Amino acid sequence: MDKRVNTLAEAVAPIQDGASIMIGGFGSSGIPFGLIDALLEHGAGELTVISNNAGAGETGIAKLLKGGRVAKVICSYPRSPGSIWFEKRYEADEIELEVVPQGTLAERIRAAGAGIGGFLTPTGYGTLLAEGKETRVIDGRGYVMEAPLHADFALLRAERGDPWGNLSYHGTARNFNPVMATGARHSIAEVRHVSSDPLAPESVVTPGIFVQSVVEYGVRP
Amino acid sequence: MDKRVNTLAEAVAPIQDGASIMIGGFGSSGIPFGLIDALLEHGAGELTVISNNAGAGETGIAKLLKGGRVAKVICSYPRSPGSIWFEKRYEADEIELEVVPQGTLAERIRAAGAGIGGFLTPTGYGTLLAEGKETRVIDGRGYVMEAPLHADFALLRAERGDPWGNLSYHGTARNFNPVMATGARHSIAEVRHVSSDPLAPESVVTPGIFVQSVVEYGVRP
Amino acid sequence: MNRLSDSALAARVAFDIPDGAYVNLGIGKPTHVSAYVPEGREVIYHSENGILGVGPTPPEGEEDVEMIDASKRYITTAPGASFFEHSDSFAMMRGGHLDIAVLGAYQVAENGDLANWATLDQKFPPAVGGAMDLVVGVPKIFVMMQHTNRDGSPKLLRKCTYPLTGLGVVSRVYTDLAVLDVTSEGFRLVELTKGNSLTDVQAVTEATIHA
Amino acid sequence: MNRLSDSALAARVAFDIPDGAYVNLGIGKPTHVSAYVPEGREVIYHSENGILGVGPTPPEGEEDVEMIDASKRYITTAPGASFFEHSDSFAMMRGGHLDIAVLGAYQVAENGDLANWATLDQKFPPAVGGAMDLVVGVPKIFVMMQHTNRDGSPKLLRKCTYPLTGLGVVSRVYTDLAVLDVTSEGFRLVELTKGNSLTDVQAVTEATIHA
Repeated sequence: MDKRVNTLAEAVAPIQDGASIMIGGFGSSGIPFGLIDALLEHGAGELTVISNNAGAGETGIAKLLKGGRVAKVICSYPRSPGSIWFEKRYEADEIELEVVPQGTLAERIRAAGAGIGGFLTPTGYGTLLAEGKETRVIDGRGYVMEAPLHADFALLRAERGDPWGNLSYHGTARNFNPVMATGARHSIAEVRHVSSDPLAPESVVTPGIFVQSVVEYGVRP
Repeated sequence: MDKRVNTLAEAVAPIQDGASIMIGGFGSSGIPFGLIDALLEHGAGELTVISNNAGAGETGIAKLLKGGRVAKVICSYPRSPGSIWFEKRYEADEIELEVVPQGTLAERIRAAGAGIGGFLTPTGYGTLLAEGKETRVIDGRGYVMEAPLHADFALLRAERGDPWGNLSYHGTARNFNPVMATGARHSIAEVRHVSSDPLAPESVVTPGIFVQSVVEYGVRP
Repeated sequence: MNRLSDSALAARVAFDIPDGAYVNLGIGKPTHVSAYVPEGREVIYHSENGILGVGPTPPEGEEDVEMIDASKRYITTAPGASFFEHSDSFAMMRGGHLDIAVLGAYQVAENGDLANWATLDQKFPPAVGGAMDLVVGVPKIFVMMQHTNRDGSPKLLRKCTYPLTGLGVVSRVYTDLAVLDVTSEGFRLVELTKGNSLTDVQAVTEATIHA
Repeated sequence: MNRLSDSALAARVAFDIPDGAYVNLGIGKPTHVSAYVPEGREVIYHSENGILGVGPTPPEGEEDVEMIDASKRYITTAPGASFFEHSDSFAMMRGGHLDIAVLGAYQVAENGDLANWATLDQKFPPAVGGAMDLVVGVPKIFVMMQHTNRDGSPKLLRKCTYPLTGLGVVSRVYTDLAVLDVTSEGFRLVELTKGNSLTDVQAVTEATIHA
């Protein structure tokens, strides 16, 4: 089994217009910058981007927003210092925004990956973000019913990978990457070091079954 | 921070009569035999045991059943070759049994640990094990609503541990141990090698926040 | 009638497992399938107790009680293996990530209903294990079993009489007498064990077999 | 009135964090609390982006863009640290495993309602991050803020006017003027910043402060 592909372009080639794409990363950590650049080059548009943030400065998701490739953003925190391209598109009403509490975002993606049809979370109960949602009270505690969040693709960033698609991560760069690998139908990993030998079974964080392709990209930003 | 205790007896001392106890392990792997022996010695009874199996032969959970310490078993697979003590108690109507599909058992424990109030699973829909439970159909697929499963204690078996309570595991001995660590109010880990140095942060499988005490027990059965 | 031996049946199932597949083999007879996968195919075996990449049985004397599969047999790791905990293992199963599961059965109905975890005998306490999770999560459920019970009574039925494991979940049934697909119209014959006639096989099958 | 400086306020909060506590420090002012925890106490800091055991800022030149906290500041690991992914990190938060979270706030109501994620200003797109998860999951929510807005208007209210982050979640409020507990009868005075009178503090507080 060899899930390695040679180029970033080859890795993102299956992504079509209108696709929903999970993109790993939090702050500066664990963002697949190489794959995002390749996606921009590749040209797919009308994308739904699922990520914690909505980009900052002129790199990463901000580049997709600047390039007008994004129709909708699902995230927990679109406003960051320097999230000017998100703000520009949002103010001009050029993109749709769905704000999801961060833990609910992670759990909805996990539910998609785990075959769970919905779950009750106390997060957001009684707030604006629960408006219109099914709620219930159990033992005096309020819960909101949340649905799984699937995607067509996930773009991931990992530290080490092998031909079987197994991945491990560095420091705080795990964040959304492992859970997104499970929630997307086709997960693509940009990996700093790809070995031809398998990773040690105990050290694998994302089992290869969740990863469809692996491409080496040595740059750590 | 030092969660190490010196003896198995000290580790199980907080367990009272009537406690609910998750016990890690699957087949021969990852069973905290030392803690179970200490619990028998300790003397607590009327226990609810939550585990995948209900013991086999004369060791582990079978010992607790033989000793008449168990009021109820919640498990996925009580029948194993040699599960004679479970069968004896069950036939004599001396214990209550709740059978839960294995994945639902793991997920209910995870829900307890993750603050989830309930979840919809396709597992068991339309079967005997869903009788009397809330169900719903979403996009043509049937789901059963399952509740979180909490416990007072968890008895765990790990390979390596440190004073902060961090744990890592060997081979297929993870099984229910990591998830049970999260679902119990007080988790006790029997560990093959306890170091005074911290485990490498990337290698930790169960973060120490889920573990209340760690006791070294070098025997691997 | 001609009956496949257990090993020939395992080989027949193995023949249908493609290169690169992620496969869960149920306890009992299905565990033998891996021995018969044709040369040149790399199949990744999942075991519910937390391993992807189950390798062959270890040499005698090198067994490790903390390296087992769901049947509690000693195993090794195959290249590319990984370990994980139970809630992740069942997320993998329930979430549709595996390709094929091979299971034994007491009964299979023509609508794909499967009964493989409990009989009507109240003497035994119920025990389900991971079967219900597998059947809802894995897209292709292959059943591998004897065509009839020991007393000759049929196991391929219009409707299961034993408690169900899952509803409409079986894709294909491999028996010692024939291979049958479950389709919207019921069982459809894929092939007969060499020398058998459809008439003969139908005679020991309660449900209709469509040619 | 006497007002605590930002550093004195951080030190006051830090004084209440016991040895061995698992603590999440919200972005902004709460991140400074760790610098003031009294000697001899080991506090384990959680950051929502997947680390337990946040250590001090690295020396200049040794920053690693893949070693940051939720405020996106560079960090190191403390002894006993561990890394994990987001769904596990929020399971830890939501599941009640942390002991204390320290958060900033726009408004706190006398029933413990917290508003700290959105104002009524429609100009900005909404952004919630992990605040709603923290407040439902962590047993002790400490709020750390200025007692009033810059224009002198109160932030401790009978009822919040901004969109809520959580209902009845705040345990204690630390301001530059006073420390107040949230009780079933409303705000109860714990202490006044040295030199302040309850009458003066009450005058800039909409909700009643019980002595």
